[in-house]
Amino acid sequence: MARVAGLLALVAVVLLFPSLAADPFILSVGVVILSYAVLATSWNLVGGFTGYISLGHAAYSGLGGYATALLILRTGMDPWLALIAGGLIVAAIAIPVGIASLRVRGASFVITSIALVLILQLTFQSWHTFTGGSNGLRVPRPFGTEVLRPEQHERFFYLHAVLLALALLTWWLIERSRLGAGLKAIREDEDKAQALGVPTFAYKLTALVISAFFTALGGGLYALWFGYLDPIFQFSILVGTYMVLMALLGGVRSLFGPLLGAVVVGYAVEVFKSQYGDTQLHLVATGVLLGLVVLFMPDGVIPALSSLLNRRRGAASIREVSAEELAKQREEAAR
Amino acid sequence: MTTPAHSPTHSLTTEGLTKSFGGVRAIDGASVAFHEGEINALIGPNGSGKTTFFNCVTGMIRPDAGTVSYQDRDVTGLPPHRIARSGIGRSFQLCRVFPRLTVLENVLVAVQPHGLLQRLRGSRNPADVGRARELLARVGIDHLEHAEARDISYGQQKLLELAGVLMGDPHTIMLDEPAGGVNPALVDRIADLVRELNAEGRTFIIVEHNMELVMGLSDHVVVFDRGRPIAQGTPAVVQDDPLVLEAYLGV
Amino acid sequence: MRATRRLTVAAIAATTALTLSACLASPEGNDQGGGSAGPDDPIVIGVSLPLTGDFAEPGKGVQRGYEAWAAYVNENGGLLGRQVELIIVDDQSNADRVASDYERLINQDGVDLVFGPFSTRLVVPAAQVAQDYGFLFVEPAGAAAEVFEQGFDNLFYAAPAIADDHYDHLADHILALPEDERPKTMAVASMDDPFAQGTAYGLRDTLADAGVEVVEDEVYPPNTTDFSGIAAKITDSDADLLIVGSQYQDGVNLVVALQQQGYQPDMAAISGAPTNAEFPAAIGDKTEGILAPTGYTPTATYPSNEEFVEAYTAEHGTPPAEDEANAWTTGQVVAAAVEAVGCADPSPECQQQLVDWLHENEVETVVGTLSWDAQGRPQSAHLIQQYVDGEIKIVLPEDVKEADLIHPKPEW
Amino acid sequence: MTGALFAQSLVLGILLGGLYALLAAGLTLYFGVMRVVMIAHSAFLILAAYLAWFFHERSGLDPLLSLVITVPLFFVVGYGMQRFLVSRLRPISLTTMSVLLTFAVALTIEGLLGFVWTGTQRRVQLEYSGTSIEVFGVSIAVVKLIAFALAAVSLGALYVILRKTSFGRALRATTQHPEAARLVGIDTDRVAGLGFGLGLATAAIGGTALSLDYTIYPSLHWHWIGPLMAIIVVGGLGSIPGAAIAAMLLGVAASLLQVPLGTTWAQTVFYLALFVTLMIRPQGFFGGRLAQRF
Repeated sequence: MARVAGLLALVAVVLLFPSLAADPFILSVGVVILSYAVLATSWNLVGGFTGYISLGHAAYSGLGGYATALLILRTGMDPWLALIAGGLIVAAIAIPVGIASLRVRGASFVITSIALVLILQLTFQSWHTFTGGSNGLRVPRPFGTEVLRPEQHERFFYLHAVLLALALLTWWLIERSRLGAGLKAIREDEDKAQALGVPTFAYKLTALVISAFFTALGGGLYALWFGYLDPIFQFSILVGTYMVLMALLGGVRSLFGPLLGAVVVGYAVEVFKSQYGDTQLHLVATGVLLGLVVLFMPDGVIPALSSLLNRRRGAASIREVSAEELAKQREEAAR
Repeated sequence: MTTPAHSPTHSLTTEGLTKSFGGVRAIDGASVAFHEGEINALIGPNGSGKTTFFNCVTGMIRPDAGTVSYQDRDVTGLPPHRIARSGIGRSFQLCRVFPRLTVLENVLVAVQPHGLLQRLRGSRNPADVGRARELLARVGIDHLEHAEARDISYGQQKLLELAGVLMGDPHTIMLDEPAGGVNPALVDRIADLVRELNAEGRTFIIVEHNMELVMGLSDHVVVFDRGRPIAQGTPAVVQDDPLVLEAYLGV
Repeated sequence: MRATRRLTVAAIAATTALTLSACLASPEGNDQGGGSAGPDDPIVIGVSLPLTGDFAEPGKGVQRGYEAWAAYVNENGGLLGRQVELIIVDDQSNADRVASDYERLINQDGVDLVFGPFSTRLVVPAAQVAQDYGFLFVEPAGAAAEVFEQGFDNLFYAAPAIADDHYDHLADHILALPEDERPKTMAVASMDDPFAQGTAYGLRDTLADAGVEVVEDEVYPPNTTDFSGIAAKITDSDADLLIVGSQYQDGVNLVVALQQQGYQPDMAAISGAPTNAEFPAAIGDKTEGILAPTGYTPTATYPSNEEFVEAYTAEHGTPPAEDEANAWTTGQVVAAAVEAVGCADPSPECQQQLVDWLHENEVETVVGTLSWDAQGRPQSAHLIQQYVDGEIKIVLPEDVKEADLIHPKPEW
Repeated sequence: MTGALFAQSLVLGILLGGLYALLAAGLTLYFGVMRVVMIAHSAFLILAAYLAWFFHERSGLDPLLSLVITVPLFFVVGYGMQRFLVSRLRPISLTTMSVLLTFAVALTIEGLLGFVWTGTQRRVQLEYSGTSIEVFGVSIAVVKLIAFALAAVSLGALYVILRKTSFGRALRATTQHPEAARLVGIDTDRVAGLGFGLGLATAAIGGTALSLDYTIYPSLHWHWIGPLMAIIVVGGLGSIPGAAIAAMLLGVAASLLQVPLGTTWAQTVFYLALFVTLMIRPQGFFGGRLAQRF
């Protein structure tokens, strides 16, 4: 009951937001935040379930944007069809990337994810004839010129909301499935999961591909709204960092965590900019915030707060796992 | 729960199994045959390569040389989940559970679906949950079903791990120090469980330091020293073997 | 347990979202009272500039230019008798931000006019927003040819020429040289940037059509720091003419790397870096003979330029550079339109009148008389400067030159 | 490609490879002792370069002299970073969480550099910046030679420390088998801290070498971390000789490929090598068993 009420409240806020927004600028910020939420939720499909942290998910959103734009421009495909086809293409690209980076444990995955962004930035920047290179690429608008900009914002706000709902639904379905049980087991203890018969590699790959698909749709939809692609901003390490920060902040193990994180980070970015706009302090703030979350609230702010409120640590005193014990376990397993 | 009767096929056998780390041979050409349908024990002094042997057999690490076969099928170098699916379940030394999953979820992980659609099915379907609860009741921790695994006691975690292994319905169960670090009452309970499960037809391979438990429980004992078996036989035979005494006492 | 936590999260998300929209709705501090401007209210002009990030240096130059212009206008009676007020925000050199900035300036701050940002990469997304809201968009720094091929009809570039035409005077000069003095081969290196490439390739293509052979053609990413490999290839080609399209530091690095490897061209045309005041110090004063195009020189004798140099120097102690001048020019162009049309408000009618006026008229500026074609391309050419006796001097075109062009270039 | 150009590119590749080797050695050292992928390594590299530049600006002395300050400073910072930040992370998720943590450190450093010294590109201007010596028709810039010599000497010193000292033995033992190292009485936490300090000291040296011949700006570290990470994977995570060999090979390859392919595409050789390595030999080409599990 409570769950339904919460969900309804959320839906109501999303539906009402455009009419509550005082001017098109606020509406456009709403679109950006929803886009963040789509990306963070998509990221969480791999990060939250498997615990494999990708710092380079901007690769998939950027590819999604370019795939959509190039399909429209080069083949004259219908924009919405191009969006979906772009998502599928990126999902296909994620397969070899996953094969290369998921066979071994976390370190290679992270390294590959960063490398992927850097290599894509290089190639998309240089490959003028195909991607438009450093000149950027203008994405044709899906709606005609008679649709004015505020109206565009509103339509894209709802489109992003639909995509977000789909991503959340997917997360929810996986969470309840056997696939999800296996993925969560991988996050907790990969060796143990495998010893229990979970085909860990196939599961991780599945999660990555689904995640890449939704991330690409998010990137593609944003590209259709924003109308302009530039390799430097599409394949940006910082965009990937925001996805991680948003998901971690809200809590990677909860359905709405990344959404909450997106709202908080999206808002914080705006405020920070208006307060300290003309310095590099926003980088410092992002860095410090990420560091604090990692050090003190690795499960996310919401889980940390709720466990603080819920006195639940009483039960934990039965057995505190000390760092030495866990380290020892790992060494033993590695032998 | 189906429990195959004693079959004439071989249980787990290794032939010349070898694994080196750096310059050190952790397992040195070990050829061992465990007895089908019995409780086998694998003992040996610290550092004799028992855990490495376990890890090689279950696919956690790849042996440098030699073969592992199970029920006359070559399983050398298969990934761990394939070996698990061929019917070998294992526990870990120092016990490993999924700390932030609930006790029930921990057990449900071991459900082994086949095919994509099966994997996408809800993990909490009544049949699976019913069986998981049955197993939790059997090991005696069903009242903790909703607790997170990290919040229950170490002994309870050991029982939980055993329940998880059983959920995969393995024919052969490998336990790495099941009595390590738990109180005597729990040791007895674990021993009883092992006997019951063995009576249902499951083969056990147990690494254990508690000699009293080993000698009381097992039908067949293999003694490891420096990465290879130096003696095997019934508890009585092994206890009197001079090589074993030498290995343990360093005479 | 689980359900309650979900509820909590959803509730927090919902509340935060509402708070967010409420907070953003009341702009902090700089509420300009929307577009309902009375005759005594200042004319508010919104600008987004890269004050941090990759383009921060030139961005700050443009900022100085805009501010100097606003101060000058206010001291001299304002615009239409009203004071001018600038709202300058930082886009962090980020395209997403620059669009969002103009969105905010137009919708929330209710600015009456907008000025363009810096860098080609930021001009296109910004111009799109301005176009969608019907705003006139005069910009100081989007010179690449591509900017003018996007179908914007509200856009004007406030400088003498688009990038491809910067070297026009030099190309004419080279082609007029006697056969035996004319370079036979050329080596080209350019940053992968629309502006840098535009300038370098404008000259390259003109000369290539006239039969000068391209023996080396290099493109490097914007953040390249190691130029020794490129220098090795250029040195190996031993081309007569060196053409470099650079921003600033990359040009310095390439020249140093070329010096390290002992390459000596007969003529070196380098756009970007050499017009920077720190260039001679950065390459160790081995500047003699280096050619560079410039859209501006403080010594130009256009009427308004003397006022500009005087006003700027009085405030900053140094004469203005090209970025400052382009910003000032932007101000002059918009001001000319505003004074002629007699309106400065965000209504589409007023903005459209401003746009139409600029399409049909010429404007006197600190970089000369400017006029534009239908896509907003200015119709003049850049001056060519050369380091002569350690000073950068105008050598082309002939009618405004301060020194004779040296050819061949002395060794560096 | 003419012979002269080939020789020139080869020499440039070797000079660059030497610097890569030193930096990759540091990066792989952290991984060895702590299983930590230290994303901030190159951010510290740039920080050191900035300190060298600032030192030169202020004192007018040769930037090389700043080593006297930066090397001990970075050693202490590295030790502190391991003991007070990295060791706080849960061992179970150490590798991934340490990536995020060091990533956060990298962002913070980048932001602070931009805040203090703005985004302007900086370059040390020395009297010998443009000079070079000519050997068999190949001109070698003096600054590049100094940077290479610095890298080679440091790498040699690192080798001696690891092979010949008792601390080196303890460090190698900790790398290979922390549990066993603890059993024989090695204080592995302390060793890990010192190892971290040592790794960061290589960044100090590398940064100073870098400042001699490169322009620096706050976000430059992204330009370095990609190739460096590729190098340590190709070389085998945790293997210092592997990292050094891979660095040299890839550095030379990038330099030679630049001739036919151009600057941008030559850069991709690092990432291509990374993907190929992970596809056909995930443990790296020169690595030990450690790499197999990561």
